[in-house]
Amino acid sequence: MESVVTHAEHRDDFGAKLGMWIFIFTELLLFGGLFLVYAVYRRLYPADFHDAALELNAFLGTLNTVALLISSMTVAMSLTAVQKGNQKLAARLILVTILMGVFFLFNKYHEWGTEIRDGLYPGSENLMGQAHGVTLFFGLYFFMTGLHMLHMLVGMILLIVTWVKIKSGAINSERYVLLENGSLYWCLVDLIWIFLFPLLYLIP
Amino acid sequence: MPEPNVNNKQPSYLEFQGRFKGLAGWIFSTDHKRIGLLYLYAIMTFFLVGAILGVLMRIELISPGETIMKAQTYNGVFTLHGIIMIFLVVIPGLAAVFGNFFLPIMIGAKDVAFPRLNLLSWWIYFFGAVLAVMSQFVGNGPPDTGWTFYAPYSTQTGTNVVAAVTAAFVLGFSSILTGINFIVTIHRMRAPGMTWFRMPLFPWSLYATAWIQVLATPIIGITLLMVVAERVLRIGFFDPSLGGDPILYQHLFWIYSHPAVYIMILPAMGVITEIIPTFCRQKVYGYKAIALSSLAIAGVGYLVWGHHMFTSGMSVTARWIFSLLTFIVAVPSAIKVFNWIATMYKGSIDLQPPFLFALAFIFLFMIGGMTGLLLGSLAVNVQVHDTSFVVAHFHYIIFGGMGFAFFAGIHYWFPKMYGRMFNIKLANIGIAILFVGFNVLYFPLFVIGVQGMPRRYYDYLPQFHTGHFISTIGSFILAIGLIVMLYNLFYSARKGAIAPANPWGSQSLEWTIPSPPPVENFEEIPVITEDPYNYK
Amino acid sequence: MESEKHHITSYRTYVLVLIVLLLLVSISVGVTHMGLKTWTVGVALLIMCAMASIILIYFMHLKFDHILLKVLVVGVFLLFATFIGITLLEYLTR
Amino acid sequence: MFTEASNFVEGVDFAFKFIFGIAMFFLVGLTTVMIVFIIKYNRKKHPNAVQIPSNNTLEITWTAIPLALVLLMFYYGYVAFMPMRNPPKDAMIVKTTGRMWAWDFEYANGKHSQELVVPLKKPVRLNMTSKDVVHSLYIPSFRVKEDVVPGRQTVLWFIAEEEGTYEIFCTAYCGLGHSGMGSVVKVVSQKAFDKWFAEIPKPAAGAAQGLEIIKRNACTSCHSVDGSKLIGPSFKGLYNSKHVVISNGKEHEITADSAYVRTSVLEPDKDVVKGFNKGLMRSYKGTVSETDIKNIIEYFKSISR
Repeated sequence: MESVVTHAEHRDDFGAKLGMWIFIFTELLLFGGLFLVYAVYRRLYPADFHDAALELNAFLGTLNTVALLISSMTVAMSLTAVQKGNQKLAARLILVTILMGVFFLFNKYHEWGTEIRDGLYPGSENLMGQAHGVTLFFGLYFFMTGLHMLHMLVGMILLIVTWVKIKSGAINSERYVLLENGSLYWCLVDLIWIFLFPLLYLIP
Repeated sequence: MPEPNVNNKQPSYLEFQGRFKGLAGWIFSTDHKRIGLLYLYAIMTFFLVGAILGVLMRIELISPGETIMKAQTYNGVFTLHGIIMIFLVVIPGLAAVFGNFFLPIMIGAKDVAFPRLNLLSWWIYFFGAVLAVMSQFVGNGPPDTGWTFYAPYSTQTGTNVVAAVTAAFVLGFSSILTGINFIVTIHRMRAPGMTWFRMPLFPWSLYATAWIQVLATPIIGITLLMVVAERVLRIGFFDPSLGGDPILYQHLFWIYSHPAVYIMILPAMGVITEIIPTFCRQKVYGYKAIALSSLAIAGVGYLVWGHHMFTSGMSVTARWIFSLLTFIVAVPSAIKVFNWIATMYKGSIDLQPPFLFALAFIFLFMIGGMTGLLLGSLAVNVQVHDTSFVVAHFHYIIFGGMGFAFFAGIHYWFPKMYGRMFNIKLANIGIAILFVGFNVLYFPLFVIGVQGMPRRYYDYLPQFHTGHFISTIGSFILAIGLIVMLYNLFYSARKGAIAPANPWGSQSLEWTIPSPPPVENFEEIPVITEDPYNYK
Repeated sequence: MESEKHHITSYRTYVLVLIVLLLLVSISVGVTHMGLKTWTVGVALLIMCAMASIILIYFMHLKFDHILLKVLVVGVFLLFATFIGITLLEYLTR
Repeated sequence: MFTEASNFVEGVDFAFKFIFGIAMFFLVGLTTVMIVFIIKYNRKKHPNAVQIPSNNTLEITWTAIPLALVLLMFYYGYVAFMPMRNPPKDAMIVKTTGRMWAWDFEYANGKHSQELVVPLKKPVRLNMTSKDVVHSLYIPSFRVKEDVVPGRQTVLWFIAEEEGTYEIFCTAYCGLGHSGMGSVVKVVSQKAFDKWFAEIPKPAAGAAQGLEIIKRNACTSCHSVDGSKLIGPSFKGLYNSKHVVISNGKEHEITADSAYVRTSVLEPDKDVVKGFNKGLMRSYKGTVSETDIKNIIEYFKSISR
């Protein structure tokens, strides 16, 4: 059922995509470990988690969720544009995606800044004095969102590369597996946020 | 038996001159065969270092009290021994060396799916190894946590845990990339006509292993990152004084580290399954059962991590559920042993060194597996958990199993890899010494373990002296066996007699190409029309 | 064989999917303010899973992709559910 | 090892012998079969292999029999283990504390002991916790073991069936003094126990009490009282002596007066004596009271003249 590729013209788009998907699985399980930790401590300290979550800025959280959802759509659309041969639109859509990412990071920077000013960062004297569940919640919050931001940065670099390649024509309606993989990775970043957002901001 | 294709005009991969010359031609080569050898040399080096550390520990334990080192040094030595042997030797071990070298050849491909990623894996491995070695020399002294990094000790000790943990994280990344590469290779690059059930069993075992590498390693990755965050930022994930739960660390650690045992042992089983039919001139008995039981073992291996924690203070319900699952998981491994022995029935057996290693493997693996049953039993576990019984069991599985399979593999494929033969008589002597030394070294540890000798002890009570003494003598015998074997291999790689393409008369694909293989393996991609192991 | 069969998703579908997703976000935000207490967690988790599936199916093109990928994605989520399930089982029976 | 020292020995040893017996049977049997095959079907005698077809009945048999056997093995382990987790209500409770690297046993009447003394044929329940890292209390002769986890209480119980002295080990790796973290359990007659139990040494004051506190908190695992260098500086001759210490990375000289001793107990990493490692000692805030510190200082004075 699967085609065989010889060494000379080694090109296997499905193989590349399969590789990307497996890599995405490893990312999902990486965050999965954190969700496991979250679930356990939420079970051990339900009241503390409730109190701590109220301190987060749910408005900024929602805004960021919307931004990421839009960016996922634009990156997915750019694939359609490339498949239809509309390189210009594809490049623009990638740019919109990157801008949405920047918008997200800007909000996050603002949010973290406020929290750090309020002394709600891991190891701070304010937090060390509070209940264990509160310390753990903020520990998890910074660790999870920090790791997520790191993934966003990687995704944005990947998107910049695809943008250059769309511009140069290296990605075109015949050859677009890189764009496909970049888009998959960006959607993964969104997917993880979809789980992070309600767990951190919404279910106190 | 397929005719070896001797008309191949390509240069062998050993002589091939690519873009770079000399050493650079190796460390920047994307040829899966050269990468396989790079892993081989790195792993052999680390294996020797780990073995020397092991002998040092044995010398320290030859009698109670201080013999050659202080307690802190001893704790550092067993930690380093564990880190090197687990993360640098046995986890990459067979998959990275023989998997890289023979997986593409055995499925009739010219290389793996992502050759450059493959080279990157090696570099990441190398970088991780450097970091692991560095952790010994920078900061506040070598880590002293044991390779398990149990919290909260690992988050509190003043020694250099962060570097060691980061090294393990980096090595895990390398392992993941190799796994991705193998899965895609097996899915996409099998030769025409090679259906799943025409694939030899070593690739089958690599396929199962690769899935574990990919799906379990991220969990240890994030756990180790949390340990780093805990030490650097004082987040308190596992530190009870900040609300954390130390047992949660153990869960996360074993969710990975139990399947990791299968990363070590599955390819070993695969190698043994290649060797036995070759030297028995016999089809593998129960081909499908073996192929599918590899996947089954990989799958259910995810469900039994708790049997490392029977005395940890985990809930009683969880304890008996994990025990029950553990016993059920024992069955597929037993079936593999039955199949191997059944393959010998009415065969035509040629007692060559690789086959002798395979026999030793089966014997040692049976002891390891059966003592595993004792450990899986809730009541018996209470007595023997965290004693030298566990140490012995673990070494029977990992060294007696994976290690002997590695030796079997290297003797089996040596003529193919180097195009030269080793000295068979010397190899047989080496096997005999290794086998005796191994049992003298580890068997006494079962006995004193049952009597209550705890593990990771620098000092012990006089009643355990005899067992420790015999064990140390065994380590000397084992070391002599290793020297004999390695001398033979090193000497033969350069000066051995020229080997024919198919010295053992095997049926699988790698023996149809010249020894050593040409750069692109096959002049023409073969078309597969028969099952593997089709001995007549 | 797979390269010819690539399905091209229309722009319209993407926009529709986005609207559904945004609706789901507003529902989940709304639910938290309704004070359903214990139900909040369940509803929010449910919406979360629905949104994740929509992203996987449409934005990540699983709908038109090879069956192998579909099976694998489901498998990975099941595996993760196993990890969480067994670990929580331990904590719930302590 | 096969004494009958506690009520669990029989069950554990039966499970052991049961599994061991079956394992030996298979090990010897399969190895024999293997050797017979090697000899009988050696290429010299048997140059042509006879291909054997697979046999479903055989494969089902060798799956079903091991499955049945392992389920039996599970069962015997289960029935011997479950009672270990169900301490009887009337058990005598001993509060057990593990710390680097010593055990402390506290009895109902407040009596502290470094050794576990228990009466014959009476259920004893250890309520265990740790002050620092994970330890594990193991009495091989009794076939009992359970981890001692910081921040939690774990439980272990047994009925001692034979008088005598048995070893206690720590089996969860806990650092430098791990192998030295042993003690003994003394099983004595009820009469002897009652006598021992009633003997509470009068709360000594001053120096004697100080030594008591030091021992109970396992300070002597790292600090000697005879001048020898262990993990930390020795207590002998410490009081009012001059030391070079490192505080915040800077070296300076300090006199080990009362204030310095107090700081070192409560904030061990603040002023670390040069030549010793930071981060090894935990704060004893909350464990050691101000009165305790006074008594400790009295003790230091007594060995520093």
